[in-house]
Order: sequence, then structure tokens, then C-alpha cells
Amino acid sequence: MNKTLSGKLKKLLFISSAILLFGSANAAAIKESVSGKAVDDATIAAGKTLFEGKCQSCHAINNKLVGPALKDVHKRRTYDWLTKWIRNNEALRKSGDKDAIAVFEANNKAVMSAFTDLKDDEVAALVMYIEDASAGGGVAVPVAGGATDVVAAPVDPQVVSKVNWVLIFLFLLVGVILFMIVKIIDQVSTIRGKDVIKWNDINAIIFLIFMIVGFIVCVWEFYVHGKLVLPEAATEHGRKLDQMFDITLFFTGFVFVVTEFLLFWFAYKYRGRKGKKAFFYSHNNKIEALWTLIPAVVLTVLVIGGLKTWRGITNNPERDKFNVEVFGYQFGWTARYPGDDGKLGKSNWNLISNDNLLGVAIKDRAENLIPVLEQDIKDLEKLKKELPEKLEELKTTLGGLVGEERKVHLDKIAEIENGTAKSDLEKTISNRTIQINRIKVSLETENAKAFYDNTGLDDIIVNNEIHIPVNKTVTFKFRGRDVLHSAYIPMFRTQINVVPGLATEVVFKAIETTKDKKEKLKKPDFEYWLICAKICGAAHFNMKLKIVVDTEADYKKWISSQEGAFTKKAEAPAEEVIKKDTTQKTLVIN
Amino acid sequence: MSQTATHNANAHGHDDHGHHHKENFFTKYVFSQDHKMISKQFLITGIIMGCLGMIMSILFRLQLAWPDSSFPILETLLGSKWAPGGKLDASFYMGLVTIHGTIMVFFVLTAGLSGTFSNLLIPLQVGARDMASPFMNMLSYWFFLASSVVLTISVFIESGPASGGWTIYPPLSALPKAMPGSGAGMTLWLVAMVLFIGSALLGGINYITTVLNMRTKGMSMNRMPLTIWAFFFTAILGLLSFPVLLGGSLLLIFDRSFGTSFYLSDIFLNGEGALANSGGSPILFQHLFWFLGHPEVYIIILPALGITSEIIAVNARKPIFGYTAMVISIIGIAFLSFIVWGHHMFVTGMNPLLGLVFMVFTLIIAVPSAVKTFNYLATLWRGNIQFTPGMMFAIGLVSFFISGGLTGIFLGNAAIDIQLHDTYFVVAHFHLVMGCAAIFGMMAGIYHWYPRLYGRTMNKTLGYMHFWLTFISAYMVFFPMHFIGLAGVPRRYYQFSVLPEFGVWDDVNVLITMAAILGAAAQLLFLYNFFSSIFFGKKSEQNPWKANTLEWTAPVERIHGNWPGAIPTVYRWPYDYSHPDYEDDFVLQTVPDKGNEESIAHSQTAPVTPEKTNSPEVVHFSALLLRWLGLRNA
Amino acid sequence: MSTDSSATVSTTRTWSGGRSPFDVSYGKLMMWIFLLSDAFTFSSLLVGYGAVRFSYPAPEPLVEKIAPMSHVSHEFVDEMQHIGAFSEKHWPSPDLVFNHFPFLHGIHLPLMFVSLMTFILIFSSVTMVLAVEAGHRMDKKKVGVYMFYTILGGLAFLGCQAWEWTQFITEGATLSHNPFGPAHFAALFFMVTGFHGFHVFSGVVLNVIAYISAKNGVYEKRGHYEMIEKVGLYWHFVDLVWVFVFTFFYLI
Amino acid sequence: MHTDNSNEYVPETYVPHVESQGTKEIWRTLTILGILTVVDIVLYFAMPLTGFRNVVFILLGIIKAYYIVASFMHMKHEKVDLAACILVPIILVFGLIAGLLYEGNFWLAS
Repeated sequence: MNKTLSGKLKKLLFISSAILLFGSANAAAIKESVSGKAVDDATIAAGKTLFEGKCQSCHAINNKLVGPALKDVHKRRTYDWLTKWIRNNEALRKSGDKDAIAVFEANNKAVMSAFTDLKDDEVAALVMYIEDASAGGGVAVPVAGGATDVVAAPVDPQVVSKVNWVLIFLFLLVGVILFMIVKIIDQVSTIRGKDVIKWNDINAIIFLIFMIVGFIVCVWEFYVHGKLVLPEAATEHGRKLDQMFDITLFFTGFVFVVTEFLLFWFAYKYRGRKGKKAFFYSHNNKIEALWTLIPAVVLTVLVIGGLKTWRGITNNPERDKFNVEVFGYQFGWTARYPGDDGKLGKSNWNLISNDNLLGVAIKDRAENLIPVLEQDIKDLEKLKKELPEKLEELKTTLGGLVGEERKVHLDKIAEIENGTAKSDLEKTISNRTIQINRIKVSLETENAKAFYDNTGLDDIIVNNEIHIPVNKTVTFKFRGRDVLHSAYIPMFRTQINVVPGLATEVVFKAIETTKDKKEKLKKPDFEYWLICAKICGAAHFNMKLKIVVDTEADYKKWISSQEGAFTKKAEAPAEEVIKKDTTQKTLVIN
Repeated sequence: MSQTATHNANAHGHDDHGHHHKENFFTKYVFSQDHKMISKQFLITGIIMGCLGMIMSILFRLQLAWPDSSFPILETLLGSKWAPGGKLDASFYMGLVTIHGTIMVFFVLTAGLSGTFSNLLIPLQVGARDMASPFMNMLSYWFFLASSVVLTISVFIESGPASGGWTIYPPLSALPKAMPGSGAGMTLWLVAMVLFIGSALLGGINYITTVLNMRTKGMSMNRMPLTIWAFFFTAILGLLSFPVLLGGSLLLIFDRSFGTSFYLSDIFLNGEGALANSGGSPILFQHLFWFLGHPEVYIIILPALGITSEIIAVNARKPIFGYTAMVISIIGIAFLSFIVWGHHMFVTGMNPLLGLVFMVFTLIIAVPSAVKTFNYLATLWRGNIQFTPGMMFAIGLVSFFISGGLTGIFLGNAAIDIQLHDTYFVVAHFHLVMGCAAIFGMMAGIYHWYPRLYGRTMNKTLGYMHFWLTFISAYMVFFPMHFIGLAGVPRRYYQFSVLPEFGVWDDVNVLITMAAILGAAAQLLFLYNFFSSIFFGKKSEQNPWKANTLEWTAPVERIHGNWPGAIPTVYRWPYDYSHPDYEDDFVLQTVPDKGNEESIAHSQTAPVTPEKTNSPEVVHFSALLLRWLGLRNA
Repeated sequence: MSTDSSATVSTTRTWSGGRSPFDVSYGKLMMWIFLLSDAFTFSSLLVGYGAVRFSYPAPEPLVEKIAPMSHVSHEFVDEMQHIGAFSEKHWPSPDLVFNHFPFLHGIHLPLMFVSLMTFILIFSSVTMVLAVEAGHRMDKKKVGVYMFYTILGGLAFLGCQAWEWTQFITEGATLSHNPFGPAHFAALFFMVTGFHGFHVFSGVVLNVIAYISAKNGVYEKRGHYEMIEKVGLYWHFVDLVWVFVFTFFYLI
Repeated sequence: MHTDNSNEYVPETYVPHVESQGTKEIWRTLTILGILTVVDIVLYFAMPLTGFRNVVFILLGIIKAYYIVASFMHMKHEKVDLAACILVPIILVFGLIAGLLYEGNFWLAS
């Protein structure tokens, strides 16, 4: 990182606020944990990994994102409560836990995902990491500032506000001085009857200086910041795209220099002088034609180049050879690999549930979902019936409450009284009914066999990182479930929106493994990332998924170490059988 | 004249008010139907909205520059919900970005810019007593004001303002549960926009009618100043594109509130499927939105270019170079702007084959833009440039238009757009080419026509300081952003923490924010200058810049009807600056031809005489269409 | 020289200023421009409809399978769903959806009612244009009579539309649900015909105002009946839009 | 138009005098529109559901639109410049139509 002018300015003006204590301590900052487990760096590190994979898209330690800031959460709640909440917050809420409901209400009723498959150790590690981070500690993993980083408590407000006042004062002072100067110049000009300053000449000269300095700064920018732009593309088409970029940069750069130069040079050269008369010259059709044609020709070149490149990228003949599904949601990414059968199972958003977050078409899961939903409807109906009683209760407990609590209480009363509570419940019930119907239809109609074809059973679902083999054309199939996201992989030069209801895809061939790129760039912590580039909500800035490009051998090793998502807990022999069946089937088909 | 003048209350039964003899405070300043007063109302509302937008940008720039610091003053100002502990909330950050964009695009650069100057200049420069329908003109302002008020209120409601970006892409904007701002804030945003569309249509119909129907004697289309050409086509663009947004918004309103699913499908949100909704397509909205959205860009920049054409010609004391080419460019840009909307959607899931078509048209649009730029340069060449504050801003506009326009060639190329779409590169591009350039056009117009508005001039010294500070700070803000974008940082990020590589831009962000604060401070100079000059500015002569156009032939005193006597007759085009046959370096449009003038320039110089009537006019598709449509001639 | 050229300019060509190039008053020009703009609003809705429509397979030609039509609403729909004429998968054939006629329940009369509506609108357009013509002759009485018929036609059309909506809704169609096929079919139907109906309604209101003014002799005093022409332009535009709504919703 | 010392704005009040052209054309247009609508209905039952039939319907619609605009809305009798100014911008809709229908097809395919 270069300490540029701006860096110095930053130091100069915000000395006090710049005292940011980046967590760098190696040792853990806590002695004991509420989880009762022994504190050690390895556990904390494991907790951090878990946090990054599962929590950080919605939570930060110090900031409120979608969910609340997690600093000192272990002091606010019991460990037992935390475990329950993390595993299945919805169940906890339904059990009538007051705290759980309060948290839910306080966060815009945003539903947190359930993590039912977290093991005890994992929950403990997660909590330990949060404790450690709250206490200002941190494992020695360098991460640039921000949500996941362990930032010290905000700077003492007193200091900051003093700095601000000083700044404002300085600011005003400069303003007043400038204003005085202007007034003096004006006064003198009025007295003398003509301008003291020859504005025409001065401005012309400043324009010239601005041009010279501007060009110098431009070159400096290209030299300094130009180095910080994306390194060479790691995909085949990316290289072509970069080439196209360079060609465009060449032409536009040339035009930029020439026209800006002429603009400021003319401004300087032909500044107005007394007694001079401009050259009366109103048109010249030949010149017009010339400078219509030249840009047209240049643009034709660019258009043809662009058309070829674009077509090459979007019309890749090798698409669908190797598919990976990437699933975008608020606020994270999940990927799904075809299992041994080489086919991605079908999916439908109606099947999404706590144990099937991608809505993969698995027959028994779909069947099991129906009673769950039916139970839900029953619960909701009960809630609906109890609304008048609840209103009474709320009204009786209202007395004595003050401040924020009273406001929440009043809101709730209002919600029931004006019928929104009821209509919300009814909407949910109707949605559930629709969902049940759709699932039933999908199970019963003739297409059911084709839809629940069990190809999804052995699919592999990964949350943390995607691995892909090098030098092989890969198709990423994108699917979303809530709002638009944009799957942007800067290093691969690929981007496509994730559109709920519309299948989108990118096809590319990575030509450099992560390892090679690390060595080439001499950055040991370099990774390929998939990030979100389309505004999608509060934590939009925080959605990422690591992509690892492996050699063919490494990839094989990795993929074979992964378990099928629906065969993982394959204690039940029935599923084993099904799995075997499917493999046989695919064999036959193949 | 063959026209029969009869006194009718006009189509809408209200224009009888033109006859009022006594004016009280309300009829003069509030419910005025005088186009000059309405112009001032647009301008001042626009400036106020501009200040709001600017303050918002400073707020979120603070967050970007010092993401880990706390500014207690923010908590005092915004409350603990939106700035807990003096740190901007992520949702509110999105809201600020959204409302900043909305305000700047629609309220400042559409209504504030073209509303102000179309109102002021169209009647004055074409030689009309007022707009065709002063009542509708007033209504247009009141719709605009109502819309501004609704949008401003939406910032302060409890659940927060709309926060899905100014493009309000569904499903984010269609699902109230998707984020806090998608609730009541979004509803108010849509209400504001419907009101705004009403305002734009009422205004646009008026502008077009006035230009077509109410030009004074001798003001043929090819003698109109380029400002009028620009406003004319701006109005046409607005008239034809805003209705499409209206259609799109209606569908969105129904999706939000009445259970339809035009834009929704496969939604599972907040632990629950919005399951009644299926089968829609978010892409549909994007098409409808950008069918407005792209012409909207030209609605913003064309008036600025028109103003610049006028000011550069006046202050270079030279005729604008290539008047006809300039007009053709405006027409070309206006036409092409309707068939390039898809370049905003190359990677949004649009059919890639359509991308090819849109790419071709998009890059073609660079040609007329280039022609305009070259013509500006040619106008400056061998001029006698007077650096009035207006002229400074006009030159600044040309500079921005070049810098920002060229990066458009990258973005218009579908292939390169894959990498640059929705990154800071885009932010840099459009802020330069339609943000800064258009603001500079607006500033140029304000400084230039201030004497016409208020009869006084703005302080020159402050004007120069304002210009230089703004010019330099604007480049400092937006030039580095190109590099941030090239490093792959997406826009609308609350902080640059998602990838470790992005950390290197923290310093640059500080620099940009400093520059932005500097730029904002420079606007304080402008505000002071503007408002104090209304009362204390130096009294101006009638034609302070020695310009040729008609507005300077009308007295400065406020007269409803513009000219005390008969409307002047026009004998020449407006760009006879430094004409060799005249001693002065300007010849008013109302000066008759000497009869033996050497016609170096244009047919425009010569008066329209019966012999000359066969010469083709610029707008003359009639002859072509006659044959083409087979309609009979009247 | 000056007086000379001023005389020449004012009589020169269409576009040289000092006169309306189109020989129309500004009010009429404004109405035209407004209608152009409004045409774009309708276009956006209809084009949106087109895009959605194109994203579903075309209706299946099953007409021959529907023999004697027992049109008691729910049974009919069930039957159609059973034979596959109505399913969420493809766009329904409009003649199976809009095949009712008031007082003639149970008879399959595709297109008849909507044709009636079309004719009502065309006739009201004719009376409108007759009112305009009477206005040209400064015939106050005739203007009144024809305006009255036009208003009657407009109200009749609105009534028909109300009946059709009621029928459609009682058969189970809402903005989010449609027993005949994709929910979009119903939603877009309500949107587009609703928006058109809203225009008809405003047209009727304008007509009523113009009618009262004409009765009161406002236009006679003014010396011309241009207001009737302007209102007429709007009314014909509503008719024009209906031509396309009819074509795209009911025929195709 | 304006007296020299008047500061009051009077809106342009020019209204061209239009002579009545009789009712013959109106009845003729009504007949044509009526016949075309009947043709529509007949074709609906007579022709098989094909793309060609849709094209015929659209063409008939455009012809009807022509008669409404030209005759009822008086466009035929206006100056050709007005007709051009109002009709030419309609071209821009075709871009939207082409683009969106193409897109609709794309959604169907995917």
C-alpha cells in the first residue's frame, strides 16, 4: 500500500479518529469461555472460519447489519439460549421465548437461517470466537478493516466531536478570509472604476496551468493507481476482453489527450483582448464530414471487435460440459455440484425448507415438508384466533412501561387493532396453502417422475468455497431466490445477474490455478472471489464466495472428499438403496 | 395576417387569468403564471433539492472514507436509528445513495435544469409573450413541488427512504420485506415519481407547443438559438419516454400492493415464499425503466449542451461553428437515445443476442456527440474569448463531456461491460458526463442569464472561485474512481471490506471525500452569491454580455408579456458575432439585413424573402413523408 | 426595408414564424401531443403484455373438443381444466374465457359481448364526430344532442365493462389468481382494460363538462366549438386504443 | 395583436375557422369500421389458429386505427406537417415492441 498524498492528509486531519486499534494480538484476549470449553487459538480460529462462512453476511461484531451487532452477546444471553437460537431460531420463537421474539421484532422481523446441523463443538467455537473478538482479541489472520475485522470500540466521542468542531471552525475561518479578500477586490475595483485583476488573462493562464498539471496528475494516476487495478485475467475469454479494453483505451486515450489539449490551449491562446475581433467563420461542411467520418470509422472498428468478443463469450460451444450451480440469496452464496452421476438435480423454490435450502427435488424431503407446513398452518390459525386475547393482555401490561419498550408495545397493539396482524397471518396461511398445493401437484402429476428423478440425491452442496479444475470449460448456472444479485468474479472477467425466475449462466475456462496466480503476483493471500455487484439490501457489500482453481488432480481429490448433501446422514439404509439405484440408472442411460 | 384573433378562454378554461390587472403577493410570487417567475420557482426548488442531494452525498462519502470512525454529530442529526453511535447504518446508507441519485437525476438535473431554462428561454428566445398555456405551466411547477415534498418526506419516515438504488429494480423494490426501505419509503418514492411524471408531461407539452406554434415573425426553425433546439428535443424525449416509466411504475405499484406478479417469480424471502407470485420477470421492469432511463440521460445533458452552445458562441464572440451539424447532432442523439436502452442491461440476464444490437447503436451515438465536441472546439478557435463566469462553466462542461463521454465507449461495448458493469467505473463515467457536465451547464446558465432573471449580475470574483474550486474538486472526486472501478470494486458498497485487495483504496477514498467536501464548500460560495445578488447584486444593463438573442431585447423589469410594445421581428440567425460587415462584434437578431451583406456564413444570415422561400428548411421531413405516407397535402 | 420584410415574413412559408405551422390553435396541438404521449403509456402496457404473453406457449386449439357448452361457471372451468384447455402452463384461448352474454347464461358465445362493446364505442365515436361537425356549423342544438348520445355510449361501454369484470371475477379471477390459466392473464387483463376504462371514464367526465358548457352557450359566445373538437380527439383516442386492446386481448 | 402600451399577457387565441365537410365521410368511415370488425369476428371462427391469422388481425387493427385517426380525428384534413410530427415518433415504439417480444421468447426458451 502506498502512503500517498491522501494518506498524509488523512493523518493530518483525523489524527484522533485514526487511532484505530487493529486487532493484531496473537494470543486470545479471553481466559475462559461461557461455553465451558478450554480456550485455545485453534478453537477460536475454527470459530472464525465458521463465522465467516455462516454469519458474517448478516452480522458483524461491532456494527449492526441485517442482524444485530454481536459484541458481548454472550453477556446478554445464556450459552444455552445462544445454542438454541443458532441452531433453530424459529423453533425457539415458536416455543414462546420472550427474548427470542423481542430480538426478532427489534430486527425488522428478518428471519435468520437455521443451522440445525451445527455440532456442539462448532457452536462452542463460534461463541468463543465472538467472545474473543468482543474482548478485542483476534487470531492472527490479517484482514483489512471492516465488518469481520476486530475493530476497537469507537473512538471516544468527546475527542471526535472536538476534532469536528475544530475542523468546522477552521473551515469557517478560511471561508471568512476568502470572503474578505473578495470584498476587498470588489471595493477597490469599484473605487478605481475598473477591474483590479485582469480576470481574462488570469483565467486563461489558470486554464493552461490546469491543463499541464492535469496531464501530469493523469500520468501519475496511471502510474500509481494503474498498478492497483485488476491483474491479468485468469480466464481465456478474460484475456480477449482485456485486449479489447486496451484497444479501446488506446483510441479513447488519444482522443482524450488531443481534445482536452485543444480545449484548454484554445482557451489560453484566444483569450479576449481589447480591440480584437474574432474570426467570423461559421461552418465548413467538409470539416464536418471529416470529423463525422473519422469517429464513425474508429467506432466501426471498435464495434466489430466488441461484437466478436461478446459473441465469443456468450456463445461458447463448450457450455454445459461441466456445470456448477451457484445459488445467490440475501446475503450469501451457496454452490451445488453434481454428484457421481454428473447431473445436477432439478430444483424448485417451493421446496425450500430448513433442511433443503436450495429446494432440490428430493421426493421424501418434499413429502416430509407437507406435514410441517400443515402444522405451521395450524399454529398460525391458533395465533389468529388468539389475537383478541393477546390484545387484552397487551393492554393490561401496557401500564408502567416506558420509553422504547412502551413504543414497541403500542406498535403491537396498533398492529392488532388495525388488522395488519391478522391480514399478515392470513397472507402467510394462504402462502403456506399454496405451497402445499404446489408440492402436492408436483408429486402427483405425470411430470412427477421426471421431476423427482433422484439425480439430486448425490449433489454436493458447499458453502465456503468453490473448487474448479484449471483448463476446463466450466459453466456456472446461477439461481436466486429473493432479489437480484450480480455474480461478479473480477479476476475471471465474468459477471451476470442472478435473477429469480430466470436461469442465467456464465461459461469460462480458467487458465491459471490459484497457486500459480499467488506465485505470479507474489501475494500469498491472493484468492479468486465471487462477489455481489447488484444492490440487494443492507449487507450487499458483504457477499462473497471463494473460488479455488485447482489442478485437475487436486480438484479430483477435493471433490471426492466432499459428501453428498442428501446422503451425508445416510444411516438410513433406504437412502443407500436409492442412491445405488440412481447410479445404476445413470449407468444404463450412459 | 390571416389569423383571426378572438378572445377565447382556452381549451382548459383558465387562461382568462391572463387579464388580471392587479397583482397581489400570491399571484405575483406564488401562483404566478408568468413564465419568468415559474422559471425562478423551478430554479430555487431545484437548488434546494440540489443542496439536499449534495448533503446526502457528503454523508455517505464520510462513511466510505472513514468506515470505522464515528461521527457523533451524525447521531445528533439523524437519530440513533440511522446513525447508531455516530456511524451510518447500512440500510440508511443505501437509502442515501438511492435518494441522492433520484434527487440529482430527476429533481435537479431534469426539473431544475430544463424546467428552469426551458421556462425562461423558450418564450423569450422565440419571441412569445408567454408559454402557450401559462396555467398548465404553473400546474407543472406545482406538480413538481408536490413531488419534491413527497420525496423529501420519504427520507424522514420511520422505516427509512426507498433504498433499492435510483433504478428501483424489483424484486428488491417490489417486496416490502426485502429491506426496510422497500416498505413505505418505496411507496412514497413511487408516488413522488408519478407526480413528477405529471409535471414533466405538463411542462413538455407546453414547451413543444410553444416552440412549434408561437415563434415570432421571422423566427424560422433554422434561426432558433441552439438552446431552443436542445430544449425542444429534451421536451420531446421526456414526453415520449416518461409515459413508459409510468406504465412500468404502475405495474410495480400493483406488484407491491395488489398481489400481482409481473416482476416476481421464484421468491423465497425471510423464511417464507412469496408464493402466490410466480411467472413474472424482473427483466421486464428493467426494459421499461431503461426505455425511460436512457433518454433521461439525454434529457439531462441536452439542455446543458444547448446552454453551452449559446454561451460559448456569445463569449467567444464567434458564430457557433456548424450550426446545422449541431442541430442534426441533437436530432441524431435524440433519436438514437430511444434505441440504446439495452446497454444498461448487458449482464442483467437479457438475451445476449439483443446485446449485439444495442451495442451497435450505443457506439453509433458517440458520433454525434463527437461532432458536437469538435464544433465547440472549432468555435473557440480564433475567438476573442471573454471569460465570464458563465463561459468558465461552459468550458468546464466541454472538458467533462469529453472525459466522461470517452469512458462511455468502454461501457457501451458489451464485452468490456462484463467487467465494468456496476463497478465504480460506471459511477465515475456517469457522474462526469451527466452529473458534472450537466451541473456545469446549469451553473453556466445561471451565471449567464442571472441578469435576465433578476436584473442584477452575480459577483464575478466569487463566481471564478466557485468555478475553480468546483472544477478541480470534481475531477479529484471522479477521476480516481475510474481506477477503483478497474480494480473491480462494485458500486453501492457500504465499505470496501469484502476483499482484502480493496483495502488499498481506503486512502483514495479519503482523498475523494476530502475533495467532495471541498466541492460542497464551493457550492456555499455559490449559494451565498446567488441569494445575496438577488438583493444586493450589481445592477445589470439590459444586454450585459452583448448577445444577439431576443431575450436581451426585452426590458429587465418584470412584465407579464415580455415586451412592452409589439413583439420584435427576427431577420437573421442568432450567431452573427464579429460579423465583418458590422462595426460592433454583435448583431441583434432584430437588426434587418443591410441588403448587401457578404454572405460568408449561412443562408441563415440572409433574411427570408419571397424569392428565397424555396430553400429547404431544417425540419422538412414533410416532403419525404408526403410521398411515404401517401397523405394528401393540406 | 423593415416594413417591407415584415410584410414578407409573415406571409412566407409554414415554418418561418409568426404563425402556427400546422394551422391549428395551440390548444388542439397540445391535445395531440398529449395523446401522443398517452399512446406511449398504453404502448408500454401493451408491450409488457406482449412480452409476458410471449413467455408462455400459445393457446392450444381445442375448439372442436368443446361441443355443447354448458356454461354454468364453475363446472365449465373445471371441465376446461380437465381437458387441458386451461392450465397454468399455457396462455388460454380468449374465446373460452370471454364467452358469456348477459341474460344468455349457459350458451357458448365467444367474442359476442366484446364485439358489442366495440360497436358501442364505434357508435359513440361517430356521434362524437357528428357533434364536432355540428360545431363547425355552429349548430348549438345538434351539438347538444350528439354530445348526449356520446355520453350515453360512453356510459354504456363502462357498464358493459363492469359486467364483464364482474363475470370474470365471479368465475374466480383476481389479480393474483386465475382459474383459466396463468395469473398474468387475469392481472394484465385487469390492468390494461382497467387503465383503458379509466380513460373512458375521464372521457365521459370531459364530455359531460363540454356538454353542459355547450348547453349553456359558452362556445356559442366564444364564437367557435373548438372545445368539442379537442374533447372529441380524446374520445377518438380512447376508441383507437380499444381497437388494439380488442385485437390483442380478444382476437389473438 | 397587442397594443403598444399593454403589459398584460394575452394568450394566443388564434383558432382557425373550419368549414363543415358534411357527414358523408363519417358514415363511410363507420361502414368501413363496422365491416372490418365483422371481418375480424368471421375470421376468428373461419381461420385456423396460426401466426398468419394473428398477422391478419394486426393488419386489420392498423387499418381500423388508420380510419379512426385519419377520418374521425380529422388527421387527413390537417396539414401534413402535423401528421408527420404526431405519427413519426410512433416509430420509436417499434423498438420497444421488437426488443420486448424477443425477450419474451427468450424467457419462454429458458
